[in-house]
Amino acid sequence: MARSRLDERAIAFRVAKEFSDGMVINLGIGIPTLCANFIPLGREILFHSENGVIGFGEIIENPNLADPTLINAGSQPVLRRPGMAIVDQAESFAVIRGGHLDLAVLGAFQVSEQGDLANTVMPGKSIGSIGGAQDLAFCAKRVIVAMTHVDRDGRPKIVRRCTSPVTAPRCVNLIVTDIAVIAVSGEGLTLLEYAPGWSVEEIQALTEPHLRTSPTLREIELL
Amino acid sequence: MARSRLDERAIAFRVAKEFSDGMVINLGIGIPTLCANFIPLGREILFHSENGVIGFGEIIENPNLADPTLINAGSQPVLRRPGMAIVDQAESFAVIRGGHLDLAVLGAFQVSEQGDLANTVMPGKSIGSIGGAQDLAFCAKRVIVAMTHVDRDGRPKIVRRCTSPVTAPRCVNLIVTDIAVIAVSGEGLTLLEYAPGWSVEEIQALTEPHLRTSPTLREIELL
Amino acid sequence: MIDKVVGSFDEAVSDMRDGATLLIGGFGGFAECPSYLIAAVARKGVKNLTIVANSAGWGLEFRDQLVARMRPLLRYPEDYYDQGILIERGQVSKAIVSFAAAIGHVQTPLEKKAAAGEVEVELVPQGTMAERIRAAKAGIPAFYSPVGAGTFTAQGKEVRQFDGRECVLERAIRADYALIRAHRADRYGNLVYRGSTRTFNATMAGAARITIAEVDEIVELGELEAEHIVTPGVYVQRVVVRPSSPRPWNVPS
Amino acid sequence: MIDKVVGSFDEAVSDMRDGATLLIGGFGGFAECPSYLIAAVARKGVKNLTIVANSAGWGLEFRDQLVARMRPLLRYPEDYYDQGILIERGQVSKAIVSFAAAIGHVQTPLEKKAAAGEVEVELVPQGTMAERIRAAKAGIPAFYSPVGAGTFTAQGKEVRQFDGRECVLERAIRADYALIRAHRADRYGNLVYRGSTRTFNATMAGAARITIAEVDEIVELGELEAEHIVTPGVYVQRVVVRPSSPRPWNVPS
Repeated sequence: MARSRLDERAIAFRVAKEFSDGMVINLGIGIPTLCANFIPLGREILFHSENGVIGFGEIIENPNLADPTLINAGSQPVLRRPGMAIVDQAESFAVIRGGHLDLAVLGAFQVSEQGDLANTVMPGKSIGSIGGAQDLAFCAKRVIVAMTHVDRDGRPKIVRRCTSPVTAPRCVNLIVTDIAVIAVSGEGLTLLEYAPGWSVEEIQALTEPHLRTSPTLREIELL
Repeated sequence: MARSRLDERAIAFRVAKEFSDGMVINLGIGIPTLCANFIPLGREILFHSENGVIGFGEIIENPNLADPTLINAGSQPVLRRPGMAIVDQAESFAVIRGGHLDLAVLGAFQVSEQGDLANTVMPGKSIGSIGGAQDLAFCAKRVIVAMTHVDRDGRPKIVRRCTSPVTAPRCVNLIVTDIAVIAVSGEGLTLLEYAPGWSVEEIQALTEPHLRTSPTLREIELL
Repeated sequence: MIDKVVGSFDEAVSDMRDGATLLIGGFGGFAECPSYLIAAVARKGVKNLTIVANSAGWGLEFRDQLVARMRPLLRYPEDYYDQGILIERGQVSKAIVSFAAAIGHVQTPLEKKAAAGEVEVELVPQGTMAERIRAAKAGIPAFYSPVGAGTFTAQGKEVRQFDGRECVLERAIRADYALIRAHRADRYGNLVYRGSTRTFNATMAGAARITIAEVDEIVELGELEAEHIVTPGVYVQRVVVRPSSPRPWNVPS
Repeated sequence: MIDKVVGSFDEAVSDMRDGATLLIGGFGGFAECPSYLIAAVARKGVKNLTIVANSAGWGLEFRDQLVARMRPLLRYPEDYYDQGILIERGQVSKAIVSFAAAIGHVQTPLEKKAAAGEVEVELVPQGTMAERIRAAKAGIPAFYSPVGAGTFTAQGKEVRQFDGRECVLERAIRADYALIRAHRADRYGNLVYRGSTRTFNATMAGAARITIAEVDEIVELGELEAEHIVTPGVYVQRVVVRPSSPRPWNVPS
């Protein structure tokens, strides 16, 4: 059987299966943002945006319909939604830092086997950007990383120790990539699911630290 | 000439002469509350109440007209007033503690010659009440004490050192009593004004620390 | 579906245990006091509580005196009960308050119990209390404040200079429950308040593991405008509606 | 009479001196950026500024690229200028920001000036920045926060354990001016904001000696409902109304 890699939408689809009814969730820029399109049926999710919008609606793709006074943290215009609330920046981060955020879905440059996350300072830049990444990674109740399994040069992004600056130590709970779903715990990494056609050995070959396999190891379900 | 003591309303009237246009002022319970009735003509004052009301209107004396959802920190119902703003308790004290309050007018048991204020723990009570007194005394830009010059037993309330627990050290700028107006500075106390018929010596006799007299010493004007 | 509305006050506090720490909203007026939630805690009879509130309350014993004293200004409703009833009934072992004692010769329930050595009292400046509660909500474990430095309220507290000013280290007040009162709520737990009832109610929302809001009315999702919501629902776990006609404190509701 | 409305943007910043620290509101979108106030500071030409803002901005050089990049989502107005123009023009000696660098190969004005050693950069987590600004407004000189502990953003900062968690000591960011943008104001300086434009604008109000609000509209006193006011006027010293038709940044206004 041919190996296939999940595309960005499929990764987002898989991540969104982790969304429980009633969760308050912050989605990072990139693949995480796509998760909003795949909320499992019958579950009501509140999306939180760093700039102070809680419970916003869909991204508006047509500039003629966009309201510049209602954007998410990625500067995308969004729809108003019943039950939405607006707060200022300090209150928005009181939500994050006070432990009121159930889940943050973030992109990453690297994740270590201890769950250290590196996703802030841009490689190749002398000064970086950090935004709300540290607040989210340190304080969300749960952190899921959504990313490609290897970088553009084919090097593993799941590593023994991060070589990029660490955003937050031991913060990642789950990694969803284009080829695997991996749980992170105090004992290390556990392979939970694999993309269609991939063997444990093939995934291990693209992953620096040792992967234990879950007793319930299975193919990623995309439906 | 017969000596006369200012009554509570006259003390409040004198205090209110200190109100400049545009000031944000917190009035304590008792004589200070009365000051709101004597705002000098043409000056616009915003009254702040600890419970989070800024710029409220007059006290409503008729329970049939009172709205229990709009009261001041002394539990008195007040009128809505154009430009009034409501904030929560933390923000209300951010206003005080962040130095945004121009003036606090407070009652006192004792004031020392250094401007130490004692106005919190009730004499004769084993546990006390403090309310917002410390926040106001420590953080208002200016503190005026409005009180009787002596206590019920005739003992001076302006003392060398407070014997009651100190609310805040070196915080009082001006003392207005029923017989005198006294400025407090790093160098001590200066008698600025006296009630009709009172001599400097008579006031000094009821005041523990030494009073210097202002070069512009004059009778308190009540008009 | 998110629906934080709970059917009764007794249900809202049903998981409360002995030894819990409660933030109790309001400032001093009756219209901002979560009376029905307090009554439900009284009925439940949990003991050894730590209560955190602006005032220690009047309880049942002085309720009538208070109502009489306030009559020239405000008419108190029959169903006003404050945190004093929890103290009177021996359910409280510690009180963190800014108003512990009453003015004059009346003794509040807390004064009596404290004199008898039955309740420990921590007297906190009102603004420091508000800020310590906000700190808990915002994930700040501790902060420095000039208020109280060098006075009796700072006894035993760490002191440090900032910008030449002596400051006291203050710790966040974390609680198990926040019992608050609001005007309108939707099923997400978004809240708005009328006038001066916002006070400690809004400050306490989110500063506890479980925030329970006692409200006048539930409205449809979307009726509260996003810009007008004061407490976002993320801070609120349960919402209960006050009965349309007053009920005595000891009748289940 | 209290009337905080000032006649022009140039007048609003007329007392600004070299070396001032400026809080600049907004998050990243154009509708929340105090563009006319920034333009007035650019025209005034004050130097050696410390600016505190979520993002370092794009300046004039990358304005068109940004506008093109955003075109599929939002139409940027002609009169959008951000704090990047102050950096480009050499008016800034230090920038405290959470977004210093642009994604990809574009270099922001700050990246260029920092590489040339002309501007010092302090990179601060967004929430820490918001909290440090709020602390200044609320009279808190310093607080502890777990965010960043053990990482590059905490380098050189004091660390202390609270409840078993390592925390960093963070200092309030006090400023001389806060330049913010709001929707409506009254003559007391009470402010309301539309949608997501509240963000850092409301947080910064009151955190500086002088807060200046750039607004769409002035309304009569009383038109803003007490319960809907987000920034009470006590935090605002000056209010200026945006022109009805767009003006280039270098034309006095």
